[in-house]
Amino acid sequence: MTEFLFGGALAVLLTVALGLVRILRGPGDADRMMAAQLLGTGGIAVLLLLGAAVGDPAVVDVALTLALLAAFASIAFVKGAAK
Amino acid sequence: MAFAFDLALVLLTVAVAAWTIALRDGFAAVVAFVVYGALLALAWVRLGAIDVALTEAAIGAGLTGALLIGAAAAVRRATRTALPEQRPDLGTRTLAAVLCAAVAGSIAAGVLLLPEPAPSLAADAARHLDATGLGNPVTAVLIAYRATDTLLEKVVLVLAIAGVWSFAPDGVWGGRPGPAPAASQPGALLLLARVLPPVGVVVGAYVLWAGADHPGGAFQGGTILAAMVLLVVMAGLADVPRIGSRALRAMVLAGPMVFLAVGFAGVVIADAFLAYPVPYAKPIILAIEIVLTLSIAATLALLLAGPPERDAAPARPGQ
Amino acid sequence: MSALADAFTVVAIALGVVFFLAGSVGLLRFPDALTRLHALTKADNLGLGLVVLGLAAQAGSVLGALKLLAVWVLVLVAGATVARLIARAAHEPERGA
Amino acid sequence: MSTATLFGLCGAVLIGVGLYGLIVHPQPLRKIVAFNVLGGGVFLVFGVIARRGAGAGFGGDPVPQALIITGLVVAFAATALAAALVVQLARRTGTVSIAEDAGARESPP
Repeated sequence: MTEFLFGGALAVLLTVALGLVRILRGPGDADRMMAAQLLGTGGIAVLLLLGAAVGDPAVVDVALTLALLAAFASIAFVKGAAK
Repeated sequence: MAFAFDLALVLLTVAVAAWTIALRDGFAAVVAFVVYGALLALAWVRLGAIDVALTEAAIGAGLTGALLIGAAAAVRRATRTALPEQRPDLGTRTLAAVLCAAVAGSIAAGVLLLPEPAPSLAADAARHLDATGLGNPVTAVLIAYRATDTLLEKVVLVLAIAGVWSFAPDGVWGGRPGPAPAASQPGALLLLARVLPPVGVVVGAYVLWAGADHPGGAFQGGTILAAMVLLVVMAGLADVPRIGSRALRAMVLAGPMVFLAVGFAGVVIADAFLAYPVPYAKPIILAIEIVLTLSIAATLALLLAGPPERDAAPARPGQ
Repeated sequence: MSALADAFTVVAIALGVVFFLAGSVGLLRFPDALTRLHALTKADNLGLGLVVLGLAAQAGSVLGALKLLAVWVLVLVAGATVARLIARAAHEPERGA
Repeated sequence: MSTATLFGLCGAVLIGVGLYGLIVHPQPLRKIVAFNVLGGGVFLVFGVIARRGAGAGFGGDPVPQALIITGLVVAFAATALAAALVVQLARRTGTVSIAEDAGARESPP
């Protein structure tokens, strides 16, 4: 099961990396924010999978923190881009 | 499979780092930097440093990202002329690349040649853990063994605040940071600013409390609280307090002051500066941490808010 | 019991990965900002949801499983709001940047 | 190659990339970003040293880990101060380059 969880984490990381090409291409600020949003959600999924793989429940707290702060950073982006 | 994951993570991190440098658009570079911070948080989990992963997720990705995007937006508004592309010529860039490759190469060599067995203070940290009453060795290092570092770090934060405030024009000294909140905000933002902070305050308090025995602590909890306060401010539900406010300044100073008070009390009650009497070590540490969390939250939020720009308090006679 | 839970986990996480892949491909291939946003929000909310469900079956305690679900709910609430704000930003004309 | 060594090499490369950006970018805001990229690399190398010092039942040496946490907070404080300076520079000169005399020509009276 540990191997499968690492494999799942790797698969999510690679798909998210694919989406990150939007940061390079843009064209608008909104597109770049979407890529960051995708990485936020993907990063949380990878964290949860890693936490289960290594058997450390504290990793869930990291995911919780990332969820809160990613939302905060996204809103700062929207406010910054809109001004 | 674990190694394949690590390799992919390392390659992706390096690629995103290169983007933050290579991208022409400054806004895109900042977005890439937030992604970089989130990837580093994953790397910290892989290195078994969950405490650091928490801090990186909160400060490295979230708060620094919001800070830089705010600065980029302010610069964009203030800049009258379009930025000319004025990178150094090819010769200079090649020279810089060679220099940086040499630096990276020597550090890589240093990593490969690290001594075996690795020196470690883990055994010492474990031996004295019981005396602190804590279960998390990282918190023990931060608040007990190396408490002077943490005290000085709080002083650095206060100095940074003083530095940022000193950029205020004379006319608005003591006023409120940032532009006045807009009258109407999008409904979705208002909703989130009402729903998220209660959850965030609970998570922040939980992270602080968990920090005694599990990964977590004052910095991570304080950062989460700061982000929630700023969210409320961004949605226009509350205004930033005047920086002239005594309550606000007391809150910023509370962290280092409590630390100093405990430190000097240690000289009298225990036997050294910042020494805790062993039977009361845990309650003292928890008390310091709670004050630190609130103080860090206020300081980080004010650092993000920037220098005062408006709304100075009217001068009162006799002052 | 354990084999059944394991099978559920494998299926749910594999499906979750498929949704993440769909979201990424949509983000890359769809023609404009709003359709890309549509692909992103549908896919990553479901992707994370399936991963969370799969992992919840492995969690040792009910509390652990509830915490995982809490992360998902948090992402759903924040994600929906941010998506709406991004959509507004995408609609406004480009400023002289 | 062990996990720790792999991330150590990653840290070394990140330091090189960040340093390059710090040198070649004329815009101060980009320099701040590059500085933070460099800092991430330094912390990562430090984290590898922590990881190698695992023992006594801990996943890593707690002393370097605590120093990294302190370092992250101090780096944020420095970044906030630097960003406030850049914003002031842009507001007072109307430009954000530190190239020679870039702002002097058009600075307001």
